Amino acid sequence: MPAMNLVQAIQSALDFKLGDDERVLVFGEDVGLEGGVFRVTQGLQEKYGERRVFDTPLAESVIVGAGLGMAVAGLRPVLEIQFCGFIYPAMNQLVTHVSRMRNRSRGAFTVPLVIRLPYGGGIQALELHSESMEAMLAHIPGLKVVIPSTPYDAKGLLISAIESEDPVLFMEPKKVYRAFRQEVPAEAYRIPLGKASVVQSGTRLTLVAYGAMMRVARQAVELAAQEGLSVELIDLRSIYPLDTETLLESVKKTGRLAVLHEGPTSFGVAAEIIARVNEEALYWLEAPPRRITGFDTVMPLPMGEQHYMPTPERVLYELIQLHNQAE
Amino acid sequence: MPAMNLVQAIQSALDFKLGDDERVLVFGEDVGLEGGVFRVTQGLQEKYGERRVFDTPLAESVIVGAGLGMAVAGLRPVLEIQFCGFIYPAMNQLVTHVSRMRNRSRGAFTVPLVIRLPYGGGIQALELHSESMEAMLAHIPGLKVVIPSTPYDAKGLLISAIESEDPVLFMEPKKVYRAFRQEVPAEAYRIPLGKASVVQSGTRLTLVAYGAMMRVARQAVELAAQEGLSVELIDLRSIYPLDTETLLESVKKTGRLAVLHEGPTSFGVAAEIIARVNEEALYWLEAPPRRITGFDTVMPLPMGEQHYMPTPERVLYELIQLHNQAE
Amino acid sequence: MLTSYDPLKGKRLQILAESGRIVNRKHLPEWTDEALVEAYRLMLRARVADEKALLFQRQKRIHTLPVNKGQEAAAVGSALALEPADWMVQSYRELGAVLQKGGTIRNHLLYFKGSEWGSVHPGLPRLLPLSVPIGSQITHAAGIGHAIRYQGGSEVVICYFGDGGTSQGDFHEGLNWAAVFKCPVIFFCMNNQYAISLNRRHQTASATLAQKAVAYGMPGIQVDGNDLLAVHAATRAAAEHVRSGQGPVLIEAYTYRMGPHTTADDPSLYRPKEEEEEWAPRDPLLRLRLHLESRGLWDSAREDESRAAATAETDAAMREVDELHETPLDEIFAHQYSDRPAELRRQQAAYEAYLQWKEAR
Amino acid sequence: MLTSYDPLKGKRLQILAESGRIVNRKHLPEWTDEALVEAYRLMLRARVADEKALLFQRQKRIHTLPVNKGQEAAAVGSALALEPADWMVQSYRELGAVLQKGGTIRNHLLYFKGSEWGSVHPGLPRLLPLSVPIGSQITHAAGIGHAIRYQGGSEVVICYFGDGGTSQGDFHEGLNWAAVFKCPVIFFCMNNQYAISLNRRHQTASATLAQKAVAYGMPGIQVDGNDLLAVHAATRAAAEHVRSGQGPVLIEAYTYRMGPHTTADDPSLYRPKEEEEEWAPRDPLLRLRLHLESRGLWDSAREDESRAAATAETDAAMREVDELHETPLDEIFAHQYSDRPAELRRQQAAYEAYLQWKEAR
Ligand SMILES: Cc1ncc(C[n+]2csc(CCOP(=O)(O)OP(=O)(O)O)c2C)c(N)n1
Ligand SMILES: Cc1ncc(C[n+]2csc(CCOP(=O)(O)OP(=O)(O)O)c2C)c(N)n1
Ligand SMILES: [Mg+2]
Ligand SMILES: [Mg+2]
Repeated sequence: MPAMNLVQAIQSALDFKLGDDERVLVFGEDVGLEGGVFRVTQGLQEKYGERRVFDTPLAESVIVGAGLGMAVAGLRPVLEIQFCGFIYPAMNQLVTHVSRMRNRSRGAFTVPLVIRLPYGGGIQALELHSESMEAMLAHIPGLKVVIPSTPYDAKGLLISAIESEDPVLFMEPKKVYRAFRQEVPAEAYRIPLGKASVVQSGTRLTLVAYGAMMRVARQAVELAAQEGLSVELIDLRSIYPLDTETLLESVKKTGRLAVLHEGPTSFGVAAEIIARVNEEALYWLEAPPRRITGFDTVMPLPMGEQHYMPTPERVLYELIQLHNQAE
Repeated sequence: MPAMNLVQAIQSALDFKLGDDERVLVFGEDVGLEGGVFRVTQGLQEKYGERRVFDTPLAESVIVGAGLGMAVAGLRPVLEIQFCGFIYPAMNQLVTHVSRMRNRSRGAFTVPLVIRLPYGGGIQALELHSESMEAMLAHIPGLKVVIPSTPYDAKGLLISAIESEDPVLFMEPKKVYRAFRQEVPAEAYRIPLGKASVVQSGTRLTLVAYGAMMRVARQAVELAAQEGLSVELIDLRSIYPLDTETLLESVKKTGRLAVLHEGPTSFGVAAEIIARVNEEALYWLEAPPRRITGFDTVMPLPMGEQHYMPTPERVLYELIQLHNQAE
Repeated sequence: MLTSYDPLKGKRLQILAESGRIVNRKHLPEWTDEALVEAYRLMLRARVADEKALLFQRQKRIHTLPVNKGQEAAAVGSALALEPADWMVQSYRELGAVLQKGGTIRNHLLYFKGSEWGSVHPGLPRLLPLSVPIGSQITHAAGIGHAIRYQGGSEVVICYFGDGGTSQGDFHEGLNWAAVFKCPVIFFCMNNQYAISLNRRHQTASATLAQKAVAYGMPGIQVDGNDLLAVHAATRAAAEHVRSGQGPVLIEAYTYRMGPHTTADDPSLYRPKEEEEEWAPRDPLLRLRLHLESRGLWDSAREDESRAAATAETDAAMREVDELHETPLDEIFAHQYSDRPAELRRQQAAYEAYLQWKEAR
Repeated sequence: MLTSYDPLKGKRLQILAESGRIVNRKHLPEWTDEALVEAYRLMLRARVADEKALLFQRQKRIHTLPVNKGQEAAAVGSALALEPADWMVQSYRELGAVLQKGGTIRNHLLYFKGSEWGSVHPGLPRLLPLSVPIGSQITHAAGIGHAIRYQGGSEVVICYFGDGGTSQGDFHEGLNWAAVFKCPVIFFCMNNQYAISLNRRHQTASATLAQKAVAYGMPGIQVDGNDLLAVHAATRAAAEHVRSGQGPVLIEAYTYRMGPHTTADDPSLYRPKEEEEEWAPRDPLLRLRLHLESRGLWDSAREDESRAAATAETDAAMREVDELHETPLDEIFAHQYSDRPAELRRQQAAYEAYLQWKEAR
């Protein structure tokens, strides 16, 4: 099996679907000749031609809106928004059309569209190049929001996303793009959308994370092990639908919950997870769940980023607090 | 004291600030000659002239973006987005500029801007005229989000919002616009932003609501009283900042919490409240908190609206469940 | 023709004058007498349905809805220039075009009673549901046109929007995209002079809306929108241009919203009665009727008969819709996703538990 | 002048040819020799700061940043046409304009090292921070212009954006607003032929960007953007027009991004070397230098001296910025709101507790 980093795994999924299905088009700003600012689409235009893989004018609203048009006309657009911070000009298309067309037309028109969104911090980038606003997007009824944390998951989830009949926001943790390699099958495989994965089982605490924070979480779990704390680590993989069952099972076992994400605390993903756990497993909670997240502030420019992004040490601290809290 | 409905109270606040402060401008689609589709600004153009109160082209992004420009140049724009469902074309301006200019410039440029957003359902309106997406807006760092439920509060909060140095989204429950009258002082007064109000004290359950759902909540609390249930009712009034203290105090007293809102369940306001209560009052919770909210679906067109909008009876049902749940 | 009526030179295409006389034989569309009469009938049918819908709204049988009066020539004339296989991307004020395409008065009424089923037109997979956010549908048309080109099809897309719609960013982005990729789209602007209360001259400082085409390097033409023949001729020329792969076209139909914006609107707040009176004789039906009568193709008897037929059709449609009441709960959850995520199942079950409790009380 | 160079007729204003000769005396701006030399010095200063910043980035003393090379005449020539009281709304590639306005090389470097303080220009309340979301700042310029008009001021606003920026909805909405309300704004498009990798001809199908002004009923003019004199003359004319209350103007400066998009970009992926070579002799500094030399106003000694001064300034600025390290925690919370909501106080306190724990370990 070839070892791939996240960029290669995503590219491999795109390559497979472009080859497999004539209806698949790949487009966005700079994805053609240049292969995207992260080079995720590099070589695809050369291989599939300008009709299948192309650059668009600098205009996110029409990138998404035209994507919707193509989708209702029978194609399967896979489009890239260069950075997640540039999805906002397309917000109207997302909220008022992409997410609604199926319901509006009682299924007569569907929008099998994938929007790739490189997101997240820790790469010392310019303003608006480091945000994590998945909670905002997951709050929009009618969209699915997927965030892989590994090359293996990314390939399987992206193929499923492209084959899904629903619009999927596929958020890619930039920080992971070239961070490590993993064995990834050269051939196609699918990972179902909406299923979390228990990546390490543990007994005393449940830690939930996703995307780039999974690496931080893994390191924190190791540090915690050194302190004698057995942590169960869950990779959400999908923000909506959100795999409540897997979360509940774990919390019912460990009795203690921490949620880790980059985005702002308030109205974030952690809040939703805590609410769900409350609804169905309150009596199992032995201590107040903890949110280990970004602040309710603008993401600082690089010289302040280190305060904002949760680190393995900070997660360890929170896990220790969580553990020490009396029942 | 004159009796005013919500429309009149808001108009009275606008009238006061227009008269009081030359820097205040009121604009938006149809707010001039027509006085707005809800007639909130009726008569203001006649009184203050076209320079102070004016119609804009049909373009929300520039309505907000130009508003920001005016604000940094020393004015205090109070602008109307005709329905909250039409804020999305301006989302980029909101997220990437309005909420960030102060931080970006370390306070050198500020954006004392108010955006009035008629929101919410129950008025049998067209698609996108009935949504409640306040959670999405409250997740944006740098914005304040205020939602009055009564004419009295609306006037005092709107004056505070216009006088605030921060950008404020002032969400107006359309359903309440002409629903009832209340004594409202003719002169100016202020209600501080960020403070919830305990509108009825009770002992057994805490019910948190805001905006149009406050009327539903009040009725439900009465029904509950008939069933012998003493409910403490809190009107949030501000979604961000969110008055955690008042919530905690109540939950510590009653031990049981229900949150009522119109917007979709997942990643909604109720989730945030539950998470905060967990963090600081978990041990006081005697039963799983309940979310009484819209569904994770598109708001149905009028023939389906009755299923979606929480009713006093549905709230009663939830309160009874909450009460009956074993500790 | 598309370039010989340069909007920058103040040119506007007119073929049929208010008097009912043909004033421009050069661009007169080749239409049989029957076809012309059919077009008039369709305009009348749209007019009657629109008038009756207003009444039904007053009777509270349906909710707030937009009013079409005055725009029938623009809607019908343009739609008739297209083929059944072509795509139609609606705004919400082209009832005549929707009927031409095969939509029904029943669906129109059902939609405004508040059912999503009003947007479902069986057998019409190329008629998009109406679009509420102004201007946003323009980008969809660009995308559909893009797909047609990609698939090597010969269909075209017609996309309707208002004068107000031209101010939205999506107008700009959609037209630009279509021009860059030479998508086969006719952008059809219904300039009815108002966006709710805002007069067209405050919407933009450009002398015409057609000249906005210059910004995208595409042809733009302004036509008398109350002149069925001019609208038809221009749309036909545009369709030919577009179908032949030369890229999109912008048409501005200069017309007038003779009624209120919607049934909830009161035009007396913002426009002078004299203006309405000035436009009254330019009524698109009146003009065409004069023309048909002058040629012996129409008379009061036929008018009465057609009106009666349209009235009967609309009444029957309303009665049918009257029978429909609430949207079944399951439908609210059924059409969100291709599957039904656990969240939705849980929420539905919880709500059904409440309904049972309520029932039992 | 604004109307005599009609972009629809393919006209482009040039005054100073590549050879360094004046080819258009009619529109030659009245400038003293000293002022002209000063302008050149400023361009050179911007050039040197830009070149050195690229090096500093390679040395990892600052992060990714945009490269200005080739656009100095457009930036400096336009900025010099304005008054200190006028407003400047930045994009992010007009270093010369920002320096002219009074911004510092230190702030430029500090910003790209990653500090918000880089956007704070003491004593310059009318220089907005740079704007990352393409095109979005155009609406701000419209609003500032609106405020000026409302306040009865005589200031104007200059707003910079790129060729790519013209595709965004905000370009459309901002220009339309400014034209409707006759806001005193000069919309200054830096057409450097590329938006990252996308060539201008794929950005839009219009022959020029200047002609997009037609859509808004405002004058539009295309100038040779590598010609300081042409840029200056056009901006001066535009400022006069705009200041006199006649509404906004669109200027397209036809120039070339001689370097990469940013330090993270590799132009060899998307543009031919020959194209870069073709543009090399059109370098705006080269041309002006030839002109100055031909008039005895400049020589290598002065060039070396000016370069050395700019280098010293940039090095000193970099050293100063090198001393600055992390943003204090408190600042992250301090500038969100005018007050500090309880949420932020709680989050900050919790984080500080962690820092103490870490310290103690
Ligand atoms: C994005 C958006 N903003 C505001 C509205 C509210 N609104 C509905 S119709 C309308 C006026 C539309 O004018 P125009 O485009 O000329 O079309 P017309 O109604 O005249 O057919 C407005 C402002 C909306 N539907 N969408
Ligand atoms: C809304 C938005 N989309 C995408 C980007 C990413 N991006 C940064 S610069 C750039 C190209 C801008 O081109 P142009 O407007 O011509 O300005 P130039 O960089 O050439 O000065 C892009 C696509 C962005 N910053 N903002
Ligand atoms: Mg109109
Ligand atoms: Mg450029």
